[in-house]
Amino acid sequence: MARLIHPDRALSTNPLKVSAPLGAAMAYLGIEGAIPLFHGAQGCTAFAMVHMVRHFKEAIPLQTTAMNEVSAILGGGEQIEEAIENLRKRANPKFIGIASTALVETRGEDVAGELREMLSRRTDFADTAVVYAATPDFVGGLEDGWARAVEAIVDALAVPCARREGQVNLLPGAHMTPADVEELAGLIRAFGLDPVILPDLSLSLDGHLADDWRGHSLGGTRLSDIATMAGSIATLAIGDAMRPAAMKLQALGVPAHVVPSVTGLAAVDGLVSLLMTLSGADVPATVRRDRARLADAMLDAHFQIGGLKVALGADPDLGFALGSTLAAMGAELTVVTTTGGAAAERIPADQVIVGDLGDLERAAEAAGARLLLTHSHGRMMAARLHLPHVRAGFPVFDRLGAQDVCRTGYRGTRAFLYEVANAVLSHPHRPAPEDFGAARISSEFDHAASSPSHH
Amino acid sequence: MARLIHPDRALSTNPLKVSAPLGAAMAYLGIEGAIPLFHGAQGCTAFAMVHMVRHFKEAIPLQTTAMNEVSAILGGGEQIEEAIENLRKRANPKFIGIASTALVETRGEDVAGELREMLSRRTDFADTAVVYAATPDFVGGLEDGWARAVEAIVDALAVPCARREGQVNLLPGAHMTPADVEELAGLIRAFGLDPVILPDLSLSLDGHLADDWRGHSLGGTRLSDIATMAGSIATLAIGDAMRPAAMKLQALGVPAHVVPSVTGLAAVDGLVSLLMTLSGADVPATVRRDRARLADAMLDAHFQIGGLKVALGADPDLGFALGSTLAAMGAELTVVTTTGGAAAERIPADQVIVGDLGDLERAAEAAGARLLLTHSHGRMMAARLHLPHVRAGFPVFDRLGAQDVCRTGYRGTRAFLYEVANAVLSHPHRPAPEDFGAARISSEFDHAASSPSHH
Amino acid sequence: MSDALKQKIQNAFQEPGCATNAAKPEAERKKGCAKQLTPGAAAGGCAFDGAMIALQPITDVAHVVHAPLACWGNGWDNRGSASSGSELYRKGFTTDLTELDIVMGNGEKKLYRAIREVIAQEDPAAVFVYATCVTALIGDDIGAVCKAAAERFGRPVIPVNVPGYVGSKNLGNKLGAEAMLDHVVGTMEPAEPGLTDINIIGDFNLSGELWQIKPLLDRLGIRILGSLSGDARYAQVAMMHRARVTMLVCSHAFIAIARKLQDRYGIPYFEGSFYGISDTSAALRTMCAMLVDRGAPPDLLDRCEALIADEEARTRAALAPLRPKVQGRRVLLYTGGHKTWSVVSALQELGVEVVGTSMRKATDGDRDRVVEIMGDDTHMFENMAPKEMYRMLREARADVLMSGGRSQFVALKARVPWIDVNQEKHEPYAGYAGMVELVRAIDREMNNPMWAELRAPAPWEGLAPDTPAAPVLLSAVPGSKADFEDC
Amino acid sequence: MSDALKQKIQNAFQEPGCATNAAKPEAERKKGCAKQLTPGAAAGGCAFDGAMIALQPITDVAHVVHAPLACWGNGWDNRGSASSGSELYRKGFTTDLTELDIVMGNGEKKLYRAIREVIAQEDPAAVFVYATCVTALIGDDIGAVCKAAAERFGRPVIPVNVPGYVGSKNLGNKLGAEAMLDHVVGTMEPAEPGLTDINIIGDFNLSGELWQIKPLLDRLGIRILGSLSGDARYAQVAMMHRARVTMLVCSHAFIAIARKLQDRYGIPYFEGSFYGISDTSAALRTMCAMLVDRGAPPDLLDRCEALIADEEARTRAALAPLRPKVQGRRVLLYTGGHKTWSVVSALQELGVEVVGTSMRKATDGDRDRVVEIMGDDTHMFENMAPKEMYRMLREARADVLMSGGRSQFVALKARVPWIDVNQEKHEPYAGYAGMVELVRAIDREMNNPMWAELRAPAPWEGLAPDTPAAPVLLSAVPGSKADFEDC
Repeated sequence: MARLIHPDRALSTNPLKVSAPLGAAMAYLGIEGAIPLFHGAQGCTAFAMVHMVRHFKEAIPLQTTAMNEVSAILGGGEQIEEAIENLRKRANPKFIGIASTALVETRGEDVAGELREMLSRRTDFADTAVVYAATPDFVGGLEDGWARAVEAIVDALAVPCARREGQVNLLPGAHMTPADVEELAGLIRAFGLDPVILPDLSLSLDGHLADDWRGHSLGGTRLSDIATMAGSIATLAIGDAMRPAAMKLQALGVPAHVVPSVTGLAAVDGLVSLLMTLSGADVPATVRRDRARLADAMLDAHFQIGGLKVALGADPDLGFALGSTLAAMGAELTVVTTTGGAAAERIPADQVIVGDLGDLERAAEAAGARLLLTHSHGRMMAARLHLPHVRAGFPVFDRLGAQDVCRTGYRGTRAFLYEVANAVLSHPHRPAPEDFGAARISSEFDHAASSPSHH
Repeated sequence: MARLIHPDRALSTNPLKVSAPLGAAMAYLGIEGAIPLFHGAQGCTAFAMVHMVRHFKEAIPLQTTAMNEVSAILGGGEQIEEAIENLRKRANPKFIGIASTALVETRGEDVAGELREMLSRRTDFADTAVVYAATPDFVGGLEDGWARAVEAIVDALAVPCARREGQVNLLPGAHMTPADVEELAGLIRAFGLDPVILPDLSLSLDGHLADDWRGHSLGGTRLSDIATMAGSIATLAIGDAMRPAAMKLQALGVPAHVVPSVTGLAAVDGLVSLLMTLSGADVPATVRRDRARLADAMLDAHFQIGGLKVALGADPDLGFALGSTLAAMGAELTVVTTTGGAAAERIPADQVIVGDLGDLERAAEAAGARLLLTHSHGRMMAARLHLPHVRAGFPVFDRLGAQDVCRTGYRGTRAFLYEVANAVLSHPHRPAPEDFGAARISSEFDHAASSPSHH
Repeated sequence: MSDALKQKIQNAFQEPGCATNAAKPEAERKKGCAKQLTPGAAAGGCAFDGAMIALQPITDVAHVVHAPLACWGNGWDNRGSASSGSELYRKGFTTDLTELDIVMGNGEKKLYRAIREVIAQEDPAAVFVYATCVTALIGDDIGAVCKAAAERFGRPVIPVNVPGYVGSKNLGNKLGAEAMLDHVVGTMEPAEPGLTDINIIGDFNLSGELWQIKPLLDRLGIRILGSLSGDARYAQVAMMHRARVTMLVCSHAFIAIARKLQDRYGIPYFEGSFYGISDTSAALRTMCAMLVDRGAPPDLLDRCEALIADEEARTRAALAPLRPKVQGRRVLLYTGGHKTWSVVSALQELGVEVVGTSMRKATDGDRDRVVEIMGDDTHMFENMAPKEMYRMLREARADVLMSGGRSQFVALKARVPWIDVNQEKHEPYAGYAGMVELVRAIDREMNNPMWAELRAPAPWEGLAPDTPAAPVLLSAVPGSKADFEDC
Repeated sequence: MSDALKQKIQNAFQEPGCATNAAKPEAERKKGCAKQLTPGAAAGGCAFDGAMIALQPITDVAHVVHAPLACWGNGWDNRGSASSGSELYRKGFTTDLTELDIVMGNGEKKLYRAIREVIAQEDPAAVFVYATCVTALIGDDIGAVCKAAAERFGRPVIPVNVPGYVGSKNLGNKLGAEAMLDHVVGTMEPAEPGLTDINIIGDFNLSGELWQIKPLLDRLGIRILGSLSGDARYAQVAMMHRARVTMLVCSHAFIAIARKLQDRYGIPYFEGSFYGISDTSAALRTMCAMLVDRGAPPDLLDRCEALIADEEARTRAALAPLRPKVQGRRVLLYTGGHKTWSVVSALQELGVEVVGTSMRKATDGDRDRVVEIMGDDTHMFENMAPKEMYRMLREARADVLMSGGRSQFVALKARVPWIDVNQEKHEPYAGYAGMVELVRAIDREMNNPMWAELRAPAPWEGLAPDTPAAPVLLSAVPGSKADFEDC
């Protein structure tokens, strides 16, 4: 178990953390026909939206209650009502997910209470599901906001339901890309099980060209499917952050399985064992083949990854998934996470700093790191330390296809190992005499360049 | 149609071409229980084997008739017989594929005739299929050798067969990776068709950890399936080099469809149309989704690829597949291929040099290329010209997972566009005043670094 | 909100130099120019964002955001202002206030410590401290903290009080600039002030656009002494009061600072643009004329004319082969006020047809200029909702959209080329050289064969219906309450 | 085959200095030491490959392969010999003979043109021309072409006649070295020949291994004057005749050139190794002693001993913490003759157990050394077929395989760690510093947690059977006719 280090400093240099409301908005975007709504000043929304646009390369229908100097002081209940009204008019969403911001939470408004009152009054809003999650910016980060949103959805929309054989709930963590979700769903289906995925970014933010313009999410979990989740035979929650949501479903009678990671041979083996148990089905040949391929990739990649000093900066669940995979290949980790908690402590390193990229830069330099694994904001640090930089997490704004990177399951793990090994190989070290303290060869022996005597 | 340029020079600098016998060996390795056998001096085999080992990161069971100074002069018929005998003893292969080399072909031996005579005499060899392809090193390259091997297999092993509804022959070109083959097979199966794939590297050289050691290929096309190919409803040959093999199957009654490329939106659309016709089936939702994702990826990636000057060095079919895809995104190509022919002429560029990496380096520098697309041997050129280098073709020895790179179908095309765009993004240009001819700002304005007065 | 801040905002709204405001009747003028935002239909940044846009380009300053994580954790490292010197401005500094900090009332103490730490760690020319919603709400007195820290640490520490809820990005631009006037301008003196020293305000040097202009100034012997622009050093802000003329590149937001430089230090200013050949030439002419008026050698005018003749000829020669590739193409322009007429005029020089231009944030003066250039106002519109714009583009009523990043996907998803003319763009389009780059970009984008491929039907679709593009009066497109601003 | 080439090959086989040959009875000796290859059961490179291994490390030479594409198209850019100067040797030059060239008999003409072109294009110190199977078969007289070209272009052009079918890589090593003796050695003179100048032959400077040794020589004032090793310049080959002592690093292949340097120029030679602490020290001692014998100042001996004491102490200190991590582990060693005892002794210094070592290509002398080091010959074996080796490793009868690249996958596929001790390796293991690197590599490889994970059963498999590793007498393992050589 890693020791968590909280640096004693007032200044945060180069934030690693992304705000909780953004995480909530991202989760909401995995619901069909959704518009996430920030309860706060419009700037919060603008920054979060630009952030997500740069990452997903998609229009993001994030909206704001646009608190102003008056509502900042007097409270913003009316702003929410007006916002819902306007959103319904403009885009006819099936779902509006509200995330609060620091501004609102600092005032300590009872937003949830006001919202309940308003919704019971505004029966004309009935065909739009409205959900509220308290996600002050000053508590937790991306994974926390995402988890709070999923919990809010379960609270509001999961209702008691008759058992549905073969149906399982899949609660992907914030650290999973649309491609990760798709890969995992495919694995579950390969065992004859039918996953209800909450939220499902693989249907909304996978990057596809639709045939029309809509002011809400382009796909995602159907509300009608959420209503059946209490009938599932099990819940698979991916990542420690998703434990509370899984426990809420357990309270509705669905056994919870929290899978800390689905990256790395041992982790995926664990998941496959679970799926074997849940389904009673035989393991498909393609899954067996994928495992044999991963095993072979491990053999190939361990020459680069074994002993590799990796500087890892990530939210806890992502840090655990990727860090444990690399450590199992013999890598040595220097770790910074954004928040503490069980996943952070489980990362295989002596210590884990709860901090920012400034902390990671200092620690990486001290440890002699040879590879950087963090989101795109690490690029300046990578340049300063001359490190190959594998981008993981949110945001990835300086590369394309972040939504399509899969590091999950046997296949995703294989791709991840190749990716890391290739990043190492792309920074080859050409040895020179100086590296060994050897004097240069006398220039006496050099061929004196000349134009050849004949042509 | 591109004009083919044959540089007037005697010296080849930094070969781009890989020898034809190696291509044949690689094709043979896509047959189940196979050992490829070079008829030549042992060095030919050693070089080819090391080449393939470095690319596939696998043991390669390539063998040699080990011609010596005597057989080089007197002929090597006995060497073949002895080699087959030894291989059968040691590894019990189901299939031995012989490829001749320059040494044998320079002498002009009638190897095929001698082999027929020997096999009819050695009835004890009957349970090993033996196939012979003439692949002198001095004619053609990798794609040619591969094609000759497939033709030889069809000649020897495809026999008249009753019609098998829903079965199609897939003849992948040498330019397709195991992952490419798997992707394409999946696409064909999605239409309810059943492909017989010849050869099938996705079962042998996909990089998997087997449970035993074998002295022959670890999987591949089954000989019993080859025997049914004449019963298929169609042959899909991928790449112009595979046309002769497809025509041989057409002579057995199977309509031939030569698909010049399966990379790029238009090319895959063409293939999908063909599969719709052949199957009469509806297009699966996953295929539609994959197309919508590719379309979106094109939108994202065209900012990097539009107007991008690409230096492309590849065998003709590979050059056409990748070159036409990038040109359709607005890239400008500087092209060197290894041999001429229809595919080379079809590459969308004013001219195509039939040459080597030395030619490509000169042309790329003259054209101001901003990206290099060629196999690993281009790395030195990329370093000299400071170009990002996307590795494609054979060999790729300085990266892992070459067998797992898929650039085929809607999904593979999307991955390829991301790959190229990300290679561009990984070499960002930071603007400086000098770029515009501007004088530097006077240092008078600079903050004089100092230790702060108080800490 | 502190009274001081209220007063500051009120003042910002009452800018006499602001053409928009000046054009309003007296009663309206008092309300200021802040639009009331619509919940659920708002877009764009807040005042804090605006202040950062204005000030972050000052490169050797540590910009410290006193706020919980979100303000800067989600916002840093997202713009392309280029530096030829320090990279300090690209680092993200924040006090990252936690719940505990807020509950315990530790805000001011933490800020003071953070200032000490950033000075020790980075040795900046100065520290700028930005207060945002939460720190304003809890009443942190950043002015006092900055003052104490500056005294204690012997380094300029400048408070920038811009809680997001007070208003828009535009207001933030103003408040940021005001902070410079209040605390920085006039605090340092140049070694040798010259008669051809200028200030440049409001050019963010995106992808090096200022460096496309600088060689022209270099050749005329004009020095950028003072700067509230990209690639500025702190000292250049501090020395603005010694320049002879101020050029204001993006008029609306920064007009107050230009006017105050005039009022306080007698430095005349003009508004100009470096987009397009004629605007670039006009800006150079005006600049030289004003410098000569203020005592620069009169031969500057001749040298300026010679330069312009030379550059225009070279540029037109470079454009000639490109012109056929873009001529007659139909552009929909969706950008901010000032930029509008500048870009319209530049495009018309090329034979590109402007089928529509937004007049958001445009003054009546801007509007008149556009009418003058385009002949009438039938192609002018206010805001356009993304849905409408998508429909218009999907129906092929324009060949290309030129806009800021926010409407990028409206064009792309409609399978229509898009040119970035705003701050996220990766290519510099300023001055004569930039004009050639812009046309190359338009050519490359519009003539990319990809568009035809993308518009072709999928194999399982029928042929695309041949929809002829119906003409449309854009001025008749209903304006949306939503503000899809870009600048 | 030309008579000259036949004679050359015959001579190469009759190397009196060759320990293997010397140990044979008279009758066998005449047959030479070339193994007859078995069709279908052969492995390893040809004579051309061997010559390239020997000569390509000479960095400022253009190595031109006169052949159809395969020989060099499949072979260039595949070894890790490092250069501190020219990169010319890494470029692949070939005449790429086509069918037409062969049919028309254009070989010699094309070669001549290619030599002209490569001199014009690259300005090399010299051109080496390699003839291979096809060009030998069609009877191209490369000797004559090289002679004509050298005269015409005023540049050394050296023929290396090594058709692949004449024999093994080992023979090619010899033929390549012979070509140097015949055409290069003695053609240039050093400016200031010194009493501590040496030749180094046969160290390919893989990943910089020679540079791990060079600082030791630098400190002793010993200069590498002549070199047939990695990072050699052409001039260093040409000046070999002026060195005082020759060190031969990889004995078998190059013994002839060392002996001939002795015969012709009176330069004594010794065989030594830089693998392991004691061998490194022994090599330095021998080198210094021989230099002093030939007139170097006698204090060299004392300085050498001081250096050795210093380095050994430092190295043992560096190894101490690593030792517990590798001690007691069981290594299967599968490498070439000379290297065997050198590596065995190095490993035993570390407390690593050598459970088996191949004696391929080993002389009786090598064999005796191994018996001496290991106590008996029960752990010695000849060749081992991959299948057998796989079984042995899969049954966990060794903890790690150390070998060349060819058996890499035998170990990996058996889920057993593998250490590269041959020419494709990416880390330098020479000298004292290299010994520490090697142990680090062994530790990193053997103690990687991956192996346990890989050996664990898949979820759908039962638990892995607990197979206790049965002891096995490796000398009883049947030898295979196949030659799985690595060096």
